Amino acid sequence: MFKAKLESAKEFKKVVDTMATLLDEICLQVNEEGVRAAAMDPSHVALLSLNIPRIAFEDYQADEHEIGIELEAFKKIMNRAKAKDKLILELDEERNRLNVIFENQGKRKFSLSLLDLSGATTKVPELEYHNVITIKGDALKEALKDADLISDHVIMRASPYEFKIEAKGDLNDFTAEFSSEDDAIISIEGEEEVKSAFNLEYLLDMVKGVSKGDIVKLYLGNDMPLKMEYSLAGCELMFLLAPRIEE
Amino acid sequence: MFKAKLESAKEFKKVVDTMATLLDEICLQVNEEGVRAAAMDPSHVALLSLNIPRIAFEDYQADEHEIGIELEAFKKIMNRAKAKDKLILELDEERNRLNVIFENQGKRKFSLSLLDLSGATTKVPELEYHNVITIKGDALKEALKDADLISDHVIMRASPYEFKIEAKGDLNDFTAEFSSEDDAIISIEGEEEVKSAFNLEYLLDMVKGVSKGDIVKLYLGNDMPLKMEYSLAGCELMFLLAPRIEE
Amino acid sequence: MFKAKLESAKEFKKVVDTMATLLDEICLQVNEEGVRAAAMDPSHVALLSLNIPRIAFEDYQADEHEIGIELEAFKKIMNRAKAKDKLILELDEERNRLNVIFENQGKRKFSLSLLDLSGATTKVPELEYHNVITIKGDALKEALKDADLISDHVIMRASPYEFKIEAKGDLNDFTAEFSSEDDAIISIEGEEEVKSAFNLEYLLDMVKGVSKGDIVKLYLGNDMPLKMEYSLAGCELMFLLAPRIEE
Amino acid sequence: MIDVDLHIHSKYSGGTSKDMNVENILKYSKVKGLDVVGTGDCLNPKYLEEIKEFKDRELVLTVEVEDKDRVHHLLIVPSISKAEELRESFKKYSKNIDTEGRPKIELSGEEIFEIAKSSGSLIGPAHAFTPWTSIYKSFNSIYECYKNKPDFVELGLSADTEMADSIRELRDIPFLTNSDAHSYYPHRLGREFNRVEMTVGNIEENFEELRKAIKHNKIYANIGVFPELGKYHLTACSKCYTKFKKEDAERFNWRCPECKGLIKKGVLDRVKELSDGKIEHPSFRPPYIKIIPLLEIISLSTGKGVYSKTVNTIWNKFIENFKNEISILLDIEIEELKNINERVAKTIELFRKGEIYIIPGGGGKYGEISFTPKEINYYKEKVTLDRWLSC
Ligand SMILES: [Zn+2]
Ligand SMILES: [Zn+2]
Ligand SMILES: [Zn+2]
Repeated sequence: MFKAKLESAKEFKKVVDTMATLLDEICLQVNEEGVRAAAMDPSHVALLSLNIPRIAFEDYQADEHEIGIELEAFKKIMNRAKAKDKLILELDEERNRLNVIFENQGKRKFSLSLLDLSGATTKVPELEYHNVITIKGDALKEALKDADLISDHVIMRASPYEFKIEAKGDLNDFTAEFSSEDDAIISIEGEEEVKSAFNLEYLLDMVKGVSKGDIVKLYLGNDMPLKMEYSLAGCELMFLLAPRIEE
Repeated sequence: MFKAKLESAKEFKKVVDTMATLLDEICLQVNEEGVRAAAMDPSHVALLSLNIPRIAFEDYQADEHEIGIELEAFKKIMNRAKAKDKLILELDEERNRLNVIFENQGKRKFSLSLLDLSGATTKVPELEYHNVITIKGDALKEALKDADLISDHVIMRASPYEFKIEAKGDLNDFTAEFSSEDDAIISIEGEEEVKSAFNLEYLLDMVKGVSKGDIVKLYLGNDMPLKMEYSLAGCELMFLLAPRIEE
Repeated sequence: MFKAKLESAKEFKKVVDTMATLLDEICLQVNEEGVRAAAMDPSHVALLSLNIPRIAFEDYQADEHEIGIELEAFKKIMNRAKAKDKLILELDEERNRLNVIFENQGKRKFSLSLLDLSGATTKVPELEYHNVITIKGDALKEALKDADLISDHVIMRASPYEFKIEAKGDLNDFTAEFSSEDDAIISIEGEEEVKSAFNLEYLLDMVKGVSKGDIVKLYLGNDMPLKMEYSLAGCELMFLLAPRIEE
Repeated sequence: MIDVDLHIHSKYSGGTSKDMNVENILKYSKVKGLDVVGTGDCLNPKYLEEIKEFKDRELVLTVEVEDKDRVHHLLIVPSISKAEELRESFKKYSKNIDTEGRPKIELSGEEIFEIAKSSGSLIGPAHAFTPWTSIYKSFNSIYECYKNKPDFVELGLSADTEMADSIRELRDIPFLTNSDAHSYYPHRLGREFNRVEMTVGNIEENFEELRKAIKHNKIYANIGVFPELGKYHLTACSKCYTKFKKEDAERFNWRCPECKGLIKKGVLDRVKELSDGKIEHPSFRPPYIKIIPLLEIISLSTGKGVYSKTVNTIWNKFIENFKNEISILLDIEIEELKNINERVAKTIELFRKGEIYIIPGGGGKYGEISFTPKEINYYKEKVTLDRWLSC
């Protein structure tokens, strides 16, 4: 069995939105410790990993299951979440469906037919980083949206004291500068200067669910994948994004 | 003569919006008791009846008149209503126009040319129902919008204790359940179980003007038209919607 | 050198938006007294003149410069302004660019390449008016938007006691009436009755940046250009609009 | 009484639907209620081969040719052998007669007239008043072009009998109203036609019957769209379709001040130039019955486009239930029409009462119909601020 209840359907909607912008489908691995998932986008440029520990739920009961979900349909359902709705996710093993239930003034139950995605597990590479930037989510998001005016990719640079996002256009260009003293920065760690270039469309997809008050952790290296981590409503999201290598 | 003043133009806009989604034109029957109108949509699937008793107006003076209105033009004008605008409706018999006046910091007067719709009166069928559900408007509206994700029609079921809206799609399906104990429900009356199917597009048009705090009354039978009633800004709206009969 | 700092990037955005709806490019004349500019729209029907006195800035340092700006690009950049962002405009003489810097939790710097518009100065005609209406900006703006439902041009009429905006459509028509007693009116001056017709599209462009609380001054004559003045965030805007002359 | 449309084009003419073959033309002209239809393009060798297969059907051989002054002439041809003979006569003056449907012939109107006559064909100017390729575009009189009296004058979509009979030299010539259709859609094929007294036989018999009808004034009605619906009714810019008063167009030297496009003189203005100021109908002149294609009426009633499924489904329903468009538009009881579709029936009722309004066409843009009267938006010169700069 699998039955889990979340305090706020509307918060969880952001998690689903973020997954759906990067991925077409995902296989949720549920067991008594919580819910986990990991998948790469179709072009293998980005990887998303999700971890919802049992403690993030108001109620939680689960045996071991793999639940294959078509994310576009799930997203459309989650978009129906209203402000005070609680969310119940419940596996209907007999009909092979996931019930997505909004509880509030009454009970609104969607039942979503499942995909067979067993065996489609994604390995998450273990990478080592020396440079870590902890930054306010909205500051990062706005800087990336700024850059989007100018170009389709950015260079991220980190030094012991500074983090920069740069975009170069045909006519105009853009730089966002964050130093250790700036309000946006929680901390900057690292001893060297590193730099990598990334596709902006993916970056914008990755921060889609981020809003004011969220804290984002960025791990950077030289021409290395970017690792990004943040929590949404108790759900831990981790992303890896392959760099653009300029010759 | 006909001259009537309403406290809030913006509230009345919702009434006009609702009429305009279902109907192309309407003939307002005004007399000293108030304003009445009834019309069927062009395909004769839905009927709307409007009753604005004299008391709903801040000021009201009227002889007997039939005022034929093109609703699309009226709706566009009413969409210009701002938060604190008062609304004056005034018949200009000489020019055969309805003056629609917004009063606030100044006076903004639209004059709308009238249609000749005399003789186009619609008879409202008298139907008897045993099942009556009184429900919060927003709960009903959201459940219908949910169902719209899944199908283009719904089945409504009422029993002595419960009211359900069901939609079946190719892959996924949806049920909204409201029991007597739920916050959304004011009351459920009826001794039998009844069920009818309805076109969702019409239902959504019918609840278009409903917002939080509005109370909706639903009358249901077996394969019978749905009767829906609610008030907007002192205007009483009643709808009939023919059922879809499944063979 | 030229370096100027404004308290609110978001307020200045409205000034740039207004300029960009009427003009493709503008030449800012900066000197130690402040920033000035004037230009006609490509069809010579409307003229915009901008004056930002030194005092409107939080910090201000400037030698004499002409700064030619492509307004569409500038507008897009200014649209990235967030609620608490301060704005720094800074001439990079070496690279011939204007740096547009948003300062808040960090520093986001756009650099905008400049146009050579020297010599493109616009003469502002000196006109004499007897009728002057001082009106609340939102009341004027809403009346113009109302009129837009009905026609593509309006007639403005001013008398010693009243100001009217009229639009005539094929079927319906519209009049906004403002008398000296109305809340919308600060003052009406003038001894005669005057009237001119104007293209509505231009008028709507001219009041684009106006919001609640702004006060607009209108100067009217008989078949004369309309002169309109208001301030946005300490920036003084003046417009001239050629009348439509009916034969 | 027989309904005939004598000017259409096959798939061999430029800018036509690739489905315009004889089989489709016959099929859709039947649906539309036409009894006889002109083949169009009968000088094209490939098309003529196709026509041969249908020589016993309700067809008559017709072709439109362009002369060296870019004037279009409509020819009605007696037989397949005469068509082949005509092609031979024209061949040395035409580069594209073997490939095009509407060939360009490097001869004058007079020379084409002579050759047509010697083959026994009927000839007259096509869409006589339009501002690109018509007789009155290039000449001030048809006699300047032909030196002879043509057999007929085709009015074209943007003109009607009232307009044409305001020109003295046309008052003794029969008028034809034809669709000039480039596709078989029901608002194109048969949108204009002639009601003629004749019997229907094979291709040669049809010519002979038609010849007699034209010669002996047996055309009983010209049925055509409101001239305001035509593409060239008013003077307008051919690029942005801004409408101009003739004086303004002249003042701007026929160049649009808005977009620099070419301004084309409207048929209404051209007719006014040619008119002697009177409208006099000769005794034989049949009535001109003004219609609006049913498809466009349905489109207006439903708010859906003329090519939409909804509109075409409703059109088919009407056509299945009643004889033809004309009877639906003019004769059948409104109550009966309401059984098919209430809204469309109401619109037809308004049309009969004269309460459907037309925004006239011009510059190449068709006119539009509307439930409400609309003022014509002629070009108005913009007043600029420069006027106040100088003083
Ligand atoms: Zn032609
Ligand atoms: Zn033709
Ligand atoms: Zn033009």
